[in-house]
Amino acid sequence: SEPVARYALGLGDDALVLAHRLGEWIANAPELEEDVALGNIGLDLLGHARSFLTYAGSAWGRSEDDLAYFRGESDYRNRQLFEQPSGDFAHTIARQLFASAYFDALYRALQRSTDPTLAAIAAKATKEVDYHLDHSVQWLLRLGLGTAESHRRMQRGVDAMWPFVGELFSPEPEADAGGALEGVAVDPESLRAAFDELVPRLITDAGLAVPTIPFAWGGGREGRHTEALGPMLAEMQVLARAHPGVTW
Amino acid sequence: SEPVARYALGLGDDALVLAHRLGEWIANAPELEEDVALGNIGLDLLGHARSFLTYAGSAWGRSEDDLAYFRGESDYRNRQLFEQPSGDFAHTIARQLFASAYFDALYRALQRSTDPTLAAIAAKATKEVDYHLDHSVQWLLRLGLGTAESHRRMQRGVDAMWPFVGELFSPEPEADAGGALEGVAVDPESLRAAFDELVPRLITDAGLAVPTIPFAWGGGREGRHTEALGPMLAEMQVLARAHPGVTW
Amino acid sequence: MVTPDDDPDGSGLRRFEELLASESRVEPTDWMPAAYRKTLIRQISQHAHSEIIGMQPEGNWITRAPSLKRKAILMAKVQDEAGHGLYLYSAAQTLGIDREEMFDQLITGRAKYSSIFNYTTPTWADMGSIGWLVDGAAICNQVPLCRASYGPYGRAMVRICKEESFHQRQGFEILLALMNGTEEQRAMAQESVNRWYAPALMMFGPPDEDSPNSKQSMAWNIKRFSNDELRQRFVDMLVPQAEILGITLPDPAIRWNDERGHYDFGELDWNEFYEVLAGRGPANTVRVSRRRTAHENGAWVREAARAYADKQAGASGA
Amino acid sequence: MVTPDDDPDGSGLRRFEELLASESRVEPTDWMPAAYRKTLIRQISQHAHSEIIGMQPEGNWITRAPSLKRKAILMAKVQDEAGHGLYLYSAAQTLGIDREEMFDQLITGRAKYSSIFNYTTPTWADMGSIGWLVDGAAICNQVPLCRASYGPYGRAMVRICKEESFHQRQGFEILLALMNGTEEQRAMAQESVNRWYAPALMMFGPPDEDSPNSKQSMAWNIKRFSNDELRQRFVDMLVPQAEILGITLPDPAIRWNDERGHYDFGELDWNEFYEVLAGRGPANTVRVSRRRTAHENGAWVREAARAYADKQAGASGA
Repeated sequence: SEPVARYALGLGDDALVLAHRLGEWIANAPELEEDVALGNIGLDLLGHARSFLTYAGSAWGRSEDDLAYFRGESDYRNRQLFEQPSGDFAHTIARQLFASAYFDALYRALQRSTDPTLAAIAAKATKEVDYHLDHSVQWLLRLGLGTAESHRRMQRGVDAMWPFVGELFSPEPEADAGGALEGVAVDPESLRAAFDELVPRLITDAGLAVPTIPFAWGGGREGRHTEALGPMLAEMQVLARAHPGVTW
Repeated sequence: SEPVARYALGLGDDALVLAHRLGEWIANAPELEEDVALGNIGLDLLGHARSFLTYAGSAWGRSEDDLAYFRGESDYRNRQLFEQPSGDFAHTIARQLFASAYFDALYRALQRSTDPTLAAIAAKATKEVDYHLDHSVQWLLRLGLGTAESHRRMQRGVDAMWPFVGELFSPEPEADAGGALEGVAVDPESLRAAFDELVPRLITDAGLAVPTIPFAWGGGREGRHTEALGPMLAEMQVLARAHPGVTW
Repeated sequence: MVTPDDDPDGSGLRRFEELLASESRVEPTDWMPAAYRKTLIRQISQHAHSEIIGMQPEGNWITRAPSLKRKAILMAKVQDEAGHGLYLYSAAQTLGIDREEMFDQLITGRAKYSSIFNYTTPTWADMGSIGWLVDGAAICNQVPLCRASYGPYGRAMVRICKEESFHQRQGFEILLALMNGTEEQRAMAQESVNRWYAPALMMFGPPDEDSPNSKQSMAWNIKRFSNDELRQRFVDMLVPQAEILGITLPDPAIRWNDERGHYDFGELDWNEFYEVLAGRGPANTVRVSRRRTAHENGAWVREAARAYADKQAGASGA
Repeated sequence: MVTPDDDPDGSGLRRFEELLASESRVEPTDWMPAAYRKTLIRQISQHAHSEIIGMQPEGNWITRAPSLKRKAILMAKVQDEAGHGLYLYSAAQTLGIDREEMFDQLITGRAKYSSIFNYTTPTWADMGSIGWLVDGAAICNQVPLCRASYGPYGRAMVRICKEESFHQRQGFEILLALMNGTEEQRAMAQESVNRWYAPALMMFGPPDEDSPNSKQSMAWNIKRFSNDELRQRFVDMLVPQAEILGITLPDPAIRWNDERGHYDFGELDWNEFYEVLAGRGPANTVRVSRRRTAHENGAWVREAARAYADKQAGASGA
């Protein structure tokens, strides 16, 4: 149905945009092991994105690539955290920590969706996200507790990504659609408790301060984005758009 | 004539691509004065680019914007130095030093072109490039002789841009076109002596080593570019290409 | 009245009051009340910060400007803003505060700047809206400041206002080109104006009854008109321009009031204003941290320049 | 024959020669001649460096891959290359050299890597050509190395070859999709193959008569076939695949020679090869400096990881 497709589109965009950002690290990471690790995480997320977008597109007769390459910025539905620039390694780890904690809670819950496709995608993704979260936590500790410089940078990273945490728990716009998502979608608000139990504790364990910075407005699910998304999409879509309608 | 238009196109692309790179610094410079200075230099170069491209386009019934926004990477004719990523401030200064020394010699000579349009553009540009060269030289000295860190970075910058210096003096492809550019175009080879007299001395005065790194192949004037140009054009052209044929 | 320590015979204060009464300028060497100095430092440095932070929402489109002419105009404009920041820091410096100190307040998030720059610029049309609405509102605010009692500030404003009105005209032209363009371009312009209209009106600050500091500033000849007066002036200016553009201002309550000789307009949602002011706007953190990152990444450059200058001074002194 | 110091009775050498004669593996704990060790270190580390540097020409298109499937395949491939680099560094480490030392040689420009990666990838079709031609040539080179006498190297090559042949197939598929596509796509594929064909053939090294080191490597069961033999094998493999693709190999001299049972092909321009080798290729400096920059920018991360590990070790030791 239309609301389910739109719900899947949002989830797909979250994963796609973050996967793209992680891809930017390849051949640029601080050590080869991280070229591999960030690539792995990016690949997993790209897999999730493709599953969600294919499912969403099936409602509209559009392929995953139609959706990924031929929508403009204001048609992208990802929450703003995922589009944030990769910054230095600490920024990336902070973004990934928040993202993975959110995905982890989300996909666990989504496995119980009454929509079998969404439940199946979530079941597969949960295992992968488990590893992603662990990866971020390990680095959070290393950087938070490592050297004075890494501590400073990790705090900066956490602070920079923090304003985009609040939006993760804002309602799905389709939730109002006459109950069509009842039992299908996860209410983001229901994920907040697990996140709030876990993430501040991790930050504290890493010797860092839990930010008191206010959350930004958000609005990614309504197509409102930060200034980071436009240039990212320009690069991502340039080749596909130069040759519309072809097969690669 | 066609060869003159193609010659002007190459000169226009040189200035345009470098102007775009300098624009990337705005709101990111090490101090406000440099936001202003790099913006000024970029604006001057953009002015030169517009003059050259307008002149080139007049031979083909195409506007400056047709040429800037609706040619792909392999149709861009700039020499590769100008498309190099801005890197840190020292990379930018090194790129600008080489560029300004080249432009300075080129435009001085081009003022004597038998083509009155080219001569007029060059006459105006010469004065501006004079200031650009001075700006780069001042920073070369400050960074080369400033601190150990700035010395190290300035040497890196000079080394990184050096491979692209050789191409500046390679022949214009149109020079073979049956003598059509005789008296119109400047033979790049004729600029080498002034460059070689000036630039290594400046580098040495700044306490830096003149690189012994070999020159890269080049080929920008034939549309062969380094990997830096494609993503740059993707961003530069994205909006114009999304709305072909309109007026802004 | 208690005479302050640095003005034991009260002659400074008398002269200061004479200057105000005669609409003359107070100059850096003149005696002035500590509160006047403090107010000016706060106001001028906030204005400078606004120029600096204001570079970003427009800087966002320099690399994507859709024509070379627009690219050139935009680069020049953003660069002008850096220049304005520099004049204003200089004006504030005459009051005895270092530029480094002010800049540090900015990049550590302790200083305020105009909340309007915490909005984002998702579309090209925002370059038009910022010019037309934001610079337009800024001009209404700033033209009276050209007569501000403090000399260096007033003189800086004269120069800035000249450039700002140029910028406003350019913004208007961007929107005009869009409104004369395709359906998509017109929609882009309208959507952008819908977003920027109310925030621009809020640039004049809260309604007069909620603006306690204004009265003192008016007495000191710093502020010349109340927030609501300026806001009215701005709306009166916008309405006919919107008609020329063929754009709809997103306030159905706008209509000419013959009795008042002004346009009536609707209530503003001040909650949004206070939300953004409190740091919950779309880009608060990003704006400050971008400039801080630029500053930190440039630390080695500034150190090198200082070290080189010291060596040169040492060499020429020897 | 002079017996080296670490093999006073010559028993090590005898055993080494027996292992070679029986086509068995030499293992890290076995005695081996210093020159054999040195040759292997050079070869394995150069191979590792090539994998690391080889990430860049393909990494260039990850952000612009034209479909999500291609994006995923490309990310996985570039990541495999990092993995190959890691296995190979491990294999080299068994010969008594540190990974840090090898990596330092790479990023300071003192170590060699395959010259092919100094070419650039201006078009998407280059992702096809690298897979089909460059990985294809690599496989021809590497399959015999699976039987290399040095155990850790041979075993690493087994794993690498499996993945490489997968990569080659993916490259072929990219070109096939382009050749089945529009006129523009076909032109893109052909133009790319025109650029990569000769450099790929040169990956086997200079003609046998100009390749003095090969003989010793063959005696040591490291190298199994001569440069020219491998090149011939590669051309024999390419020609029928090019026919399936409908792509023209840019060498008019290619024709079947019934007598030799092989395809004849034209002379290569070895000047170009030596130019690139000497650092005058399109991207020599860029490749090394990009990895060096990544390494330098990541120094604080590695230091933090070390400091944290030390603290953990200290805490658990206490």
